[in-house]
Amino acid sequence: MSHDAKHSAAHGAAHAHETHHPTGNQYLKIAIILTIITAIEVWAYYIPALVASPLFNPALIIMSALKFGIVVLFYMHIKFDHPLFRLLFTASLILALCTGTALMFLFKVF
Amino acid sequence: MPKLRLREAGPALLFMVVLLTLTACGDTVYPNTTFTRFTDLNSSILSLWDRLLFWGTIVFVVVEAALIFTIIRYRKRPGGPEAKQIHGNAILEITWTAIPAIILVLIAVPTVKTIFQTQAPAPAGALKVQVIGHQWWWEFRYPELGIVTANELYVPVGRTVSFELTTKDVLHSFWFPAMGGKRDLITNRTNYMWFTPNADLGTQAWNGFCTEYCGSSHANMRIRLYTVQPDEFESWAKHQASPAVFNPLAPAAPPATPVANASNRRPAVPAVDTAPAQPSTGYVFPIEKLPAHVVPQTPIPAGLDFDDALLAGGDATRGATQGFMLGGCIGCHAINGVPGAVSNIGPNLTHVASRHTIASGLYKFDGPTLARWIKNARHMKPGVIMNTIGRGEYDPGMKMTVTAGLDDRQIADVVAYLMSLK
Amino acid sequence: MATIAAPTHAGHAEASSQNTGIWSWIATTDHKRIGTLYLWTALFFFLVGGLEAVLIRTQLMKPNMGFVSAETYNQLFTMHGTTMVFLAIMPLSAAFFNFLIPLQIGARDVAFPRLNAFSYWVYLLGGIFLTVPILFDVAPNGGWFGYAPLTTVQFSPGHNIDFWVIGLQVLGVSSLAAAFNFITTIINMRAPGMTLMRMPMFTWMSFVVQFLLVLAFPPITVALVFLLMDRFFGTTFYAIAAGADPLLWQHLFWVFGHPEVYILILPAFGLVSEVLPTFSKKPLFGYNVMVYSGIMIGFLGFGVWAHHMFAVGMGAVADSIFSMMTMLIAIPTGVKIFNWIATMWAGEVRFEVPMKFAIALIGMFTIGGISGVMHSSPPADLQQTDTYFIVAHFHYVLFGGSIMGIFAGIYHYYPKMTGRFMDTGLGNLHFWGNLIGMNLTFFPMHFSGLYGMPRRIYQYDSGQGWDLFNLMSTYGTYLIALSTLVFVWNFVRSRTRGAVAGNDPWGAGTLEWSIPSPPPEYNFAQLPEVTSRYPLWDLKDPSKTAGIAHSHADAMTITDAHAVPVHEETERFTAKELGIPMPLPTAKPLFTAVGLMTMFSGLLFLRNDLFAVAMTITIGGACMFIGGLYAWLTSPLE
Amino acid sequence: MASHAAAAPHTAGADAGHDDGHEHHHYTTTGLDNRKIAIWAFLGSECMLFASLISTYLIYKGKSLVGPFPHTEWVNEAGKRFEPILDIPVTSASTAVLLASSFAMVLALQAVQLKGKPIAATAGWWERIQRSSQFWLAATAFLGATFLGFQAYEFTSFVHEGLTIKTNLFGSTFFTLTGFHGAHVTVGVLWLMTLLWIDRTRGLGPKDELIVDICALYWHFVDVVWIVIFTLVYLIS
Ligand code: HEA
Ligand code: HEA
Ligand code: HEC
Ligand code: CUA
Ligand SMILES: [Cu+2]
Repeated sequence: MSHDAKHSAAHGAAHAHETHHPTGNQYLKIAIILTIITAIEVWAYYIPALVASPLFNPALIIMSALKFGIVVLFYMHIKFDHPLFRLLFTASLILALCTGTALMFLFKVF
Repeated sequence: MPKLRLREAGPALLFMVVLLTLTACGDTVYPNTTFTRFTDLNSSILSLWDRLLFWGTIVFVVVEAALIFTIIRYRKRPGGPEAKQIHGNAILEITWTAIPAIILVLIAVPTVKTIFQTQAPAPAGALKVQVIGHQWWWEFRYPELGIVTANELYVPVGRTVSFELTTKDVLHSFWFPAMGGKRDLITNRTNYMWFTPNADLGTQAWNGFCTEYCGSSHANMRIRLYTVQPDEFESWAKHQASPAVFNPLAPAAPPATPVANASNRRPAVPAVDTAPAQPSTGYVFPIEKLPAHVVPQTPIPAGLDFDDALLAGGDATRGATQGFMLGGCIGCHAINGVPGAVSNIGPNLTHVASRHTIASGLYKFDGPTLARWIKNARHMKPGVIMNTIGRGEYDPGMKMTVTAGLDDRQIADVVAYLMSLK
Repeated sequence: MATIAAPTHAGHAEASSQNTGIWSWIATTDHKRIGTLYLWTALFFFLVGGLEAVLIRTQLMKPNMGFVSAETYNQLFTMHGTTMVFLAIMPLSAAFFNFLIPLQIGARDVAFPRLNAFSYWVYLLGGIFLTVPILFDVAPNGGWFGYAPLTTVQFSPGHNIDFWVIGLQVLGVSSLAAAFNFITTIINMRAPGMTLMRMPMFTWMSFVVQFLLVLAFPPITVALVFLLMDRFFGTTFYAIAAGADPLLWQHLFWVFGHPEVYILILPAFGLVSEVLPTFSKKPLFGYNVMVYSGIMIGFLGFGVWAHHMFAVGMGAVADSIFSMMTMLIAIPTGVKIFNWIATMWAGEVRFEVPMKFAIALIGMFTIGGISGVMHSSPPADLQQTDTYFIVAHFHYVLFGGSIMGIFAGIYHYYPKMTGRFMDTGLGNLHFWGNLIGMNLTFFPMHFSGLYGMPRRIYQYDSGQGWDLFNLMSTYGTYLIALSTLVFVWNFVRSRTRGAVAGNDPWGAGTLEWSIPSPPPEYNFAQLPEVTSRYPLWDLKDPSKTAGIAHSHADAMTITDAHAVPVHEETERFTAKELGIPMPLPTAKPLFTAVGLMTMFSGLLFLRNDLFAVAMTITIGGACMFIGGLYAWLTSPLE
Repeated sequence: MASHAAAAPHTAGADAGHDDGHEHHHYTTTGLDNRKIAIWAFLGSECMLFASLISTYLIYKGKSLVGPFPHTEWVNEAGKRFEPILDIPVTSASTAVLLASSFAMVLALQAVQLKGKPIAATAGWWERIQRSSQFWLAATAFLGATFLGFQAYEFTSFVHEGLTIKTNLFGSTFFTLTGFHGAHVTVGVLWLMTLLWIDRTRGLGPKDELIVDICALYWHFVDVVWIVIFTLVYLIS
């Protein structure tokens, strides 16, 4: 939380850090990318050879994580916003991921 | 400030008492002590415990001594020195981070070793025992020996017993303090645990407990363990595996309807084995050798009357042919050799008279207690599934008075029958 | 708080109409009043939980005692645990969060004053909902961690568990709402100069606790939702016939349950970290390390939950990992213990009542911590788990830790809250009764446990070697109970009869002591500007804080009194006189809370096949809840 | 800090928070709005909530004693055959709808931020429509409602195919997980409609950026959760 401390000393106008938002067209591009990834996911689901591959699950998870990241970074503008928000969210997210993974190990899901 | 010294010295003194009692470790005063080395399992645990206690005591003494010293030495005194404004000291702080860390390593290493050692698969040749938890009694099966029994467990000394733990209903936990750690019985899962009673342990009786809260009568879900010599075990096992030996004490019981074969599906009538029984009933832990703490002392609740005089006139055969049917016992209790008596809702009664306790160690096995148990089990043990059977008794579970059940004379017959199931 | 204001503050009467009468409490949005409400309510529940403990101990006094029935006993220990954890200690901590955090960081109020009121009302209603059934012998009876499948309808057909699952769910809403509020308050409402590393230790530990709350409550919420759905809508999460795995509940519960125990202890740690420096006339030793160790404890607390499950057969690898993670927590905790001792070292230790409790925490918590480490070794724990040895452990940390710390806080802050001291003689009586009583009660439990006595048993046979220990425990309990009555008397009486206390009765160093006692509704007439960790010491005795960082160039010359921006405020005005906008009083949060509670209680009727009744109540409650929320959000705050 | 002291002199009153759309400029430590900090803390907490729900689903996956099953066929005692129950095409469509709603949401926020800014006379329809906050709020709410429609369809068809919340572990975990998500979407739709209503009555402008932003954060989070659910529940078998 050290940024926060820095900030309290450095802050001035309230919304100084919300400047470089993407524009509408960039949002559109992001939306298209998201749709394409989703399309690839669904397409892969219908190719038995791919589903059988040991890389199928990891690939899907990576694609979904990619989408997750894009939405959080750009749509939720965490990339451009105050670092405090990034900290609050990513710390919780990491803890949630670790807990979930640990639970699944304990129940031998994998 | 002597008051302060006293305050902090109290627990310290008590802690010393721990150490003393631990070394003294008299098992007559503390019959359920965990500080034993009667099995391999508990030897490992106790070695670990000694280490924990050692370091725990050191930490305790250091912290409390430092605390007491500080508050006495630096108490505010008129004309005393002013407080020194110290804000921290990196070296000190690193020291008291590092020392506990080292202590923890000294604890963690043997801990992990012991974990792997005690959770390894049981050695080959172990005696298999299936433990099945029920609200609120224990079912024991020796699959290799064909034995089904309840609440009292026999194991031979010097041989590893390997338990396979499951439960019919909620969670329970299986524990003999003197033998070593407990394991939970978990619904839809199977757990394992094993230990080897020392070969020189001698024929002894032990208490065990259910240690996972399992509802109303969790407190009343006790176990008895008999560690016996191998030959004694052999004899016990052989007899337990045999079907019920019913030897009516009353000489001339009217011959019951002969039962042609066991597959006969008519309303079940117990096969009354009127043929001369085997001379021996097999080994049973001698009742006179039972130490006091193994003998149940639960008082029979007030308001449960039975005319004990009737017991003398109880007719075992009538109990077997009538009472056991009319009372509905057959719906819940299995008796090997009695067709139709196959349910395991209640404990297996094939050799119930070879047990010293009933109701999971809550009461002694004797006529008057059995009679009252049959009359109103729910009054004697809160929440039990076995319904109230005595006619005119109030059933606290159903919240109504029993109108159909057995009268005292019929109960006496059933008691006589059960008493004969050696 | 005008009714209890000390006469010296007569200067400016707090004349506004909101200040007296029952309505002023129902509609309050003032964090200090809400803190006071929390305090009184939680103390009441503490007495209820204590009374349950007294009944438990009476039943266990002798073998086969027959004082209460098995069924009643099971309700008693379930409610004792649940009450103490959720209705006494957590809200007692919340009382301090509310009262102190804004004062310590120099804020006008919390970030969301009405949400704060809502949290309190939800807590009150949930507490009542959970407690009343015991009067009718239908209280929850599944133990405080309610292991499935015992809590499913198949094995607990009555309404008992319904009260538990609904009550805890509702209390969770309260805790979560409060936690978001305090996270925001602490991040965003600090006075100028109050950097994170200057926050008082109580605020710091509370800050950590808010994160624990926010991250630990969701798993239990989920576990409770499953149970609720199982019980009311026939789902199969814990239904054994459907192949459910009972360990699911256990894991979800303890993922919450272990952070929960640090939720219970860290505020107490924070409180004694305020008390010890004050009564040693020294700043806290190793402030930074104290902060980091608190964070570390909170963080590690999420990785150890399965140490409550060593007996379930997780396998050697999982056992080992959780064992080692658990042991690690001893390190940051030990740092705290040693730093506290070092705080007193070379100080001028004054044995005022709060200080006695704080010192007792160090001594007693250590005992509980050591037995905790003994449980953390799985093979050893298999001999300890579910015995009285565990009961001994957690009462040493809970009573010897949380309760001692909270009492230290109560005696310490009573003058700030009410303007009057609590009586020292009675306080000493309470202290010694508590200290001796708790050792007499809980120390013997180590023995009864290791000598084989399982917990949660309503009766035991004689001759098991436990009789003496149980008798001691019971007498100890009576001693605690008596001394607690002394406390109650002292607490109630001192409000009007105690000696009058000024702004800073103990010579403390943090901001809350710079304003009048009790504080005016607006807290600070002037926004303080903070120069160091102990701004008030900067002001009054700069030599004390000369050794710690003062980041402002202008404040480096501490000796120049004019450079010290904290003002000690002595006069009180009304907020209006000062032109300070205050949050308006409103009962909408209460209304909304009633809606929430009603909505949930409607479910009860589902299991009596009163579908229409259930739906009416639930939908009615939901409308009330949504309407209240809407009315609240659309009306102005100030 | 000196600059601060000048900007907000030591007057009172400058630091009480607000949990409504009130227009004071209160002093805050970080210069951020309280509500935005609270929503991010809330979303952090929601991560734990959905992690618990999703883990439970995965833990119970394949443990159902009776069908229907998500990805495999099942024949019950009566000989009735059940197809794998999850309907990927339909769910893919609903996923796309929810993704599109997130896109509409960012444009709604952008429209609110840009309100009142001059727009070039040469701007085409795409530039112009980007300025309509009402359009995008309505679009978001509509797409959200469509998603809920898909979900309602999915749930009813499952019930017709013999899968209810009581049937087996899969039914319980599936309906609870997706139901929880659906409830979140429902709250979001109501929230969006409230914003739309405010926009229509008094108009949302740059000064309201915050209240739209908070709603948007919530909405995107709900979307992000669905991204995970779609992959873990529907696609991975
Ligand atoms: C305030 C609450 C609180 C706190 C702070 C703790 C702190 C700890 N607890 Fe405790 N615990 C409970 C409340 C708490 N516990 C409760 C309520 C239960 C029972 C729940 C139930 O079943 O109903 C429980 C149960 C419990 C168990 C499960 C036992 C079982 O059921 O089988 C375990 C196992 O590992 C455990 C361990 C620990 C440890 C290692 C700590 C550590 O954090 C302690 C660390 C502190 C110290 C160690 C002392 C100070 C340190 C030093 C002076 C440094 C040097 C020390 C060493 C090197 C040892 N606790
Ligand atoms: C948060 C903490 C907390 C606190 C402070 C206490 C305090 C006490 N606890 Fe607590 N206890 C727990 C938390 C706590 N407990 C938990 C979590 C469990 C596990 C539950 C479970 O297994 O599910 C437990 C279980 C537990 C048991 C085990 C029960 C069993 O396993 O069968 C016992 C037994 O002795 C016990 C005793 C006591 C005693 C004697 C006190 C004493 O300190 C109490 C002191 C007494 C008082 C403070 C009351 C004084 C006041 C009056 C008498 C006046 C009343 C008047 C009015 C109401 C007007 N507790
Ligand atoms: C509804 C089922 C049910 C019926 C009917 C029933 N029992 Fe039981 N019985 C049980 C259960 C369950 C127990 C175990 C109770 C316990 O210890 O918690 C038990 C225990 C016993 C015990 C003690 C066994 C032991 O070793 O602890 C005896 C003896 C007994 N029953 C005899 C009878 C007799 C005789 C009858 C008929 C007159 C009868 N029971 C009818 C269910 C039943
Ligand atoms: Cu079985 Cu407790
Ligand atoms: Cu724990």
